Amino acid sequence: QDEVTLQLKWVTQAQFAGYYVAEDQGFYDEESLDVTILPGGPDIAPPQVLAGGGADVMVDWMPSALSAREKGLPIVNIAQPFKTSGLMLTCWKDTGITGPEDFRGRTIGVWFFGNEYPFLSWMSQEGIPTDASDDGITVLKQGFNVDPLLQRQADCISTMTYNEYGQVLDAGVGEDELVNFKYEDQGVATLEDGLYVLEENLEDPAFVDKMERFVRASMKGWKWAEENPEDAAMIVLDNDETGAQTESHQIRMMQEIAKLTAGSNGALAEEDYRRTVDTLLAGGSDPVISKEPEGAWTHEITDAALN
Amino acid sequence: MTLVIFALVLWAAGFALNARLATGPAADTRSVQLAVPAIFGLTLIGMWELIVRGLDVPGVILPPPSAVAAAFAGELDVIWADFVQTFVKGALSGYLIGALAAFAFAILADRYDFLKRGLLPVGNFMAALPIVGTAPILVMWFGFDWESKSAVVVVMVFFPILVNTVAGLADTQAMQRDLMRTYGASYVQTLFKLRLPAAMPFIFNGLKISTTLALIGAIVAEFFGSPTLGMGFRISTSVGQLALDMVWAEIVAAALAGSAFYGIIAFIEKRVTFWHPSHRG
Amino acid sequence: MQATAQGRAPAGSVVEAKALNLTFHTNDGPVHALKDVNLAVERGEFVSFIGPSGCGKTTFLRCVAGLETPTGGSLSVNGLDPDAARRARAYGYVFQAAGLYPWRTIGGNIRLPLEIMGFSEEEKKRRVRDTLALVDLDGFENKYPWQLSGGMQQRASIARALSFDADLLLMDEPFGALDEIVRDRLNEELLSLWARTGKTMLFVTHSIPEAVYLSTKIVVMSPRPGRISDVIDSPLPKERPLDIRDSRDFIDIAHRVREGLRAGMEAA
Amino acid sequence: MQATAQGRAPAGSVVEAKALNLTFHTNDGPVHALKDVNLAVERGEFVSFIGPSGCGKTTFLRCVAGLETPTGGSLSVNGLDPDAARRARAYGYVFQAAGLYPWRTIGGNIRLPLEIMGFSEEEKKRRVRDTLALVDLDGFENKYPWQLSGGMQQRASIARALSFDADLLLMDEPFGALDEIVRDRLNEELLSLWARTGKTMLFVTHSIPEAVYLSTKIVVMSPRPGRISDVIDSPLPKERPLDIRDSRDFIDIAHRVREGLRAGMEAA
Amino acid sequence: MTDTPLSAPGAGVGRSGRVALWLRGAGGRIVPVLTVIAALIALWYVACIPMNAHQSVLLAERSGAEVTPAAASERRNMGGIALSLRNPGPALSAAFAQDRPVLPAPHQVAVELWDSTAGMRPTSKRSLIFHGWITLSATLAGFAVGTALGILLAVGIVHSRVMDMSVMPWAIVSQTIPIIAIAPMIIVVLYSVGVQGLLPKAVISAYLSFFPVVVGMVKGLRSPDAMQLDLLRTYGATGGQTFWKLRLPASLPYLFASLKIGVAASLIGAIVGELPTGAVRGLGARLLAGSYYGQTVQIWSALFAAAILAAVLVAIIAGIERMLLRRMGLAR
Ligand SMILES: Nc1ncnc2c1ncn2[C@@H]1O[C@H](COP(=O)(O)OP(=O)(O)OP(=O)(O)O)[C@@H](O)[C@H]1O
Ligand SMILES: Nc1ncnc2c1ncn2[C@@H]1O[C@H](COP(=O)(O)OP(=O)(O)OP(=O)(O)O)[C@@H](O)[C@H]1O
Ligand SMILES: Cc1ncc(C[n+]2csc(CCO)c2C)c(N)n1
Ligand SMILES: [Mg+2]
Ligand SMILES: [Mg+2]
Repeated sequence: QDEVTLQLKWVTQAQFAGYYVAEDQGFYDEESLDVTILPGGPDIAPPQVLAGGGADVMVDWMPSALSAREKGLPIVNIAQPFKTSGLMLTCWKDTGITGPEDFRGRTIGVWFFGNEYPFLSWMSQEGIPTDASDDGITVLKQGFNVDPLLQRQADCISTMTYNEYGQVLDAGVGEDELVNFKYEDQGVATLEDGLYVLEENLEDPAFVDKMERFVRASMKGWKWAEENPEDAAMIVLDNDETGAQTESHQIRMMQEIAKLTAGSNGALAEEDYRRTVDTLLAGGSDPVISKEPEGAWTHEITDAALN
Repeated sequence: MTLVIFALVLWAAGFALNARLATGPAADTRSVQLAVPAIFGLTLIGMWELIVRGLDVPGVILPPPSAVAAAFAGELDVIWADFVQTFVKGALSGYLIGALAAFAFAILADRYDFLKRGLLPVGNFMAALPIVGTAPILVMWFGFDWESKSAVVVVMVFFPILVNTVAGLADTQAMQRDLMRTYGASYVQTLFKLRLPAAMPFIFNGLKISTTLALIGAIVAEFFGSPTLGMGFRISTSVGQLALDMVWAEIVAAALAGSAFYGIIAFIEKRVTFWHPSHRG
Repeated sequence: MQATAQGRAPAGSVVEAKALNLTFHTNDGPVHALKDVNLAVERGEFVSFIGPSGCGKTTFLRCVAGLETPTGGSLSVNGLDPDAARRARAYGYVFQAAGLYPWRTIGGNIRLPLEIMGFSEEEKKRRVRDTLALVDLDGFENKYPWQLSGGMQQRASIARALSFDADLLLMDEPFGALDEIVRDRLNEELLSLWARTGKTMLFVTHSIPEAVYLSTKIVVMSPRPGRISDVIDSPLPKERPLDIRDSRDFIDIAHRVREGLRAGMEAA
Repeated sequence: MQATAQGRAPAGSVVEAKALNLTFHTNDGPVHALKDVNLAVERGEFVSFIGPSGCGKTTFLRCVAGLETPTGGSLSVNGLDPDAARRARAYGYVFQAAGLYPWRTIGGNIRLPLEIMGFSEEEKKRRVRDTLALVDLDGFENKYPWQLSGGMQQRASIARALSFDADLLLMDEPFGALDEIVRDRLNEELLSLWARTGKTMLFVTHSIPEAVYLSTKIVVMSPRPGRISDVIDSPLPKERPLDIRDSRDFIDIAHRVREGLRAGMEAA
Repeated sequence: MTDTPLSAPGAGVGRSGRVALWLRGAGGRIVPVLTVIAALIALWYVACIPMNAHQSVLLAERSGAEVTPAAASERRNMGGIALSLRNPGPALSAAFAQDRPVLPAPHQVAVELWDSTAGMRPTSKRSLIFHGWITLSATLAGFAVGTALGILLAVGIVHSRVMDMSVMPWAIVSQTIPIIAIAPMIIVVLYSVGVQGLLPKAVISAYLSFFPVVVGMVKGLRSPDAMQLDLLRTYGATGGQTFWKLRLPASLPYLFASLKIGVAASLIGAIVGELPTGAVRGLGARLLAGSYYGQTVQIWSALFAAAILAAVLVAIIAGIERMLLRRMGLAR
């Protein structure tokens, strides 16, 4: 059996169900793989772990990966199980916000730690400054939960369709009290939750072979999870060592995740990549990436794995 | 590899130089006492540079000091703004509020023995609540800006100062207290003319311990929510952006600020408690 | 109030103890520190208390000062009860160690009781100057205690007790920590100060020569329980050069004191 | 080595100082602690050093013990230089405070030097038992220092210095912290111990009666710079009851010592 | 509690007297502590009402009650106290039993603490004993390493002037570095050399605990006064003998004082170390996960579990200290 270490972007939850399912259902074993899944955390930067050799492959958002690439860490997208972005801004309806133009002068919660790029790109495309000036946005570094919205410390916060949005509803807020701005609808969606490896490793045929098997098994896991959301959620729950996740929350998350993975067979769609890069390059005076990336993705693995 | 060997040579040389200085005839002079730790620090920094280069450690794992210095110099305005947000607004205000509250409680606890016996054990227990747990709660209660950082700092510095002040207020000799009684002195007179001055060495001990706690507390609290500036914000964001040189530049700034804060309090202590045997020199 | 604050004694004894008893309750059981102590001290007397460690000398002085409450008998100071006398600032108290506050200069230490008793600024200045001169410490006003020798510190602590000019001085082994030579000199000075001011002195000591040299009356105490075993009136003249210690009279009294101490020890 | 370790003195003086000088260099400038000290101590003598604070008594004893290095003159102990004598364990040293280690029992404290000097287990036991008996502390072997009175602690510290049976005993104000009565008793005991063992004693004190009562020779010192101002040989008999202190001879010597001290003070 | 003074005649005489004395001594501490705790809990309950008011009122509205103001958006702009005052009934009735309260009531925390310790298998992932044990093992490992390092450094500092002059200032500077900033880096660096699990946390734990040990131990090793050192010189003792027979025993009280601070610091280190290690297991992970999903009751119970653990560790060290020092005759 070959050993593979996978570094997740965040803690164990249904967002990563495909990998846990593949492990649990023996899909990795079928491919003779011994996979270790490392959960992420608030201060773990997956690219750093990859660069340090602590993992073979990681789950990351493309803006963060491309930015790391430009910083001199050559990482390459080898597969893209998520087709659609789940990122959105959730605002109180009573603030009167109806479109991006109304963001001016508002306070908005944003995740940082490499997750801020989609928001910054979007705002610079809209031409709205984020420097707390009068006609700009006051940005808050959003913490782990949805409190800033509930406590009215922010007019809008970042949410994922599959996680934080549910938490807002759970807190007793009616959907009619909220307005959502999905990045997908605003045409600024960037690719989320792709699989990335170090470029130099791809020169090693044995590694490439290992990744082919890994992607194949993982995609099998994803498709299984899409079809059996409740069982997948339970598998995730079994793997959560904090004991903090609840069944209902994970089932709902799995159902939402299934919508995002639905359109993907694992191969990166070039038009999605294009849109991501354009969005990031359009960042006005302070773009996330300054030049067209080259070699930031490959179909080599998915071509071999999926055909 | 040669660079690594160089590093070891540098270490040996630095140590030999220090050994000579420290045991030499001028060992007690002010300049040598500054030079020895400086040489030690420079040796460490030199070794860091050489080893990082020699072993080709990726810059996203550990940048060489030269890169850190470049980031520090290049982003001085950013670092300054972060410093003002975290240190001046968050840490300093919290430190002042925490210290004043601790003094007030200490005087109360000193006055009412019942309170002292009840408050101190409970206080010790509360002080053991890990800030990484209390910080998110305080951020939730007090909002994202410096007020919540200030609150975290208050919680962190309150107990060390309280405990030390209470101990200090109790640290008068029976004879010194009896003297005041022979004068028929009132409680307030005894407090201001005897107990507070006698407590100063203890109070400053608490104040000194709290300097580093204050800065660390403010930085930690920023990890759990902040506006888009501050040292803690910059550190966590820069890690996410793999800008490790910036991370270390902020850490250096934090260490400088922390050491300077400590140094200033120690200096004031020397002025105020000049009479204490440990300062008479 | 200000009149009694100056401690002028009305007619009658300055200190009068009748059947005084004091028992401390400790973890090891009760300690009978003073038993049936009867004593009257008249104005202008110099009374020394001598006895082995633990015989209650300090305890008695503290009772007089109102720092300890007797558990039996009666005690009056200037005709008041000791606590009232304490609040009326009837006495100055000198402790064994100088006990100067290290954060105050010598002048500041002497000013301390004056500040507490609310003297005027001018008065404070005058009294500090005068008492410093009295104990021969002019010029040291702005030094800190630790910059002075032990003997000078002890002089400063006496000055501190003198500054507010109480009529009664209580001294608990004030020279215990000093060497014999310095002690000799301070004894001489204390005697002349007493002669000049006419204050009433209660003086605790461990040293037989010191007690004999200084006192008009020597109270010999013995321990377990602490009580008075002998009261010796000194026939020595008021004028006492240091040499007097080689005189027959002196040696006789000293002998009697030593015998008293021995007897007390054996009886206990 | 083991032979000299026992410290048996060869022919000649046990301690011999010639033109001894010692200057400390302090922040306030040099302090001339010993100036031109000449002294010879013969075997079996009991020599007391008396003088005001700061006259160099302790410094001289420390020089003899090899704890301080003279800056001029010569000093020999048992014919060796002091440092060699120290390493040969030629003397026992008793400090002012008992200085027993609180984490060791009385027995353990007495055993300390024996452990360090590598005595056999059996020998250690025997010596601890014997020295405890010598200072009248049998039965207290397993008590901790703080369970004993000050006087008993001081006896234990003397036992500690005696345990390895050096011929020379250096004592720096061993009874300074005790009260007069206890001190009297320990003086008597020390004298009888000295008579029984025939050791050579160098004894520092502040007390004139103590010095006169104990010594065969009294060295009077004076300060700034520290030097010997008088050496008095005592005519008192070897047998000395405590009463001897009221005798004419005693008073005369005491007077001479006091005069010597005065003269030294005035000269300084 | 009777108000007989401790010094009443006969107190402390004989065995029963001594027991009575002990009881009264303990009472002299327990009663004030309980009073303060009771006051704090009362305050806490009162604070729950305004803190949780928004949610309470919302729940009341859902169940059909009449609330003022009726508009949820209007309520959001009000303070908790004002809202409770205008809706006293709902605010009071629902304040102490919410699922995700802003401030959980004391009994909620207590129940959660009880349920997650005594109420389930210690091996369960939801058991605080399981998570406490994970954190404890890292704490103990880090504490052992930190203490050993601290003692070694202290011995070096006391015996070598070079070490004293060069290391001590940097040891102080090292404590001004925010650990939470370097903890993730330590973990990533150790990841990259293949070290995972307990050890990275222990390293952070050790980093926090070595400092108090160094400071206390240096003080302790230097505590013998000149006279005690001179005594050994008069015996011609070697450096080693001086260390074992004087410096080390003299330093023990100081060492224990530092160990008590050090073990608490170790625990903090282990918890901080758990945050970025993927927040997998341990009290730190519980804190984080609770906070990520807004489960305040869980946060508070993990918080208290950590403080209780710290108190227990400190108490154990204090117990060892008492035993050892008593055996050594240092405690009376
Ligand atoms: N606060 C106290 N509590 C309990 N016992 C006490 C207290 N103060 C003194 N004692 C005991 O009372 C007795 C008399 O003590 P006191 O201090 O008066 O003796 P003393 O004659 O002054 O002795 P010394 O010469 O040592 O100063 C002693 O046995 C002492 O232990
Ligand atoms: N280590 C030292 N460094 C500097 N000066 C010293 C040192 N030791 C002693 N002295 C000074 O040397 C002089 C003699 O001191 P020494 O201790 O020998 O006096 P002493 O006669 O023993 O006094 P005492 O009776 O107070 O013990 C004093 O002026 C003292 O201040
Ligand atoms: C402090 C902090 N908060 C949120 C994220 C971002 N994040 C990582 S995965 C994911 C999906 C939502 O569950 C999100 C939002 C972060 N990295 N750090
Ligand atoms: Mg006394
Ligand atoms: Mg001396």
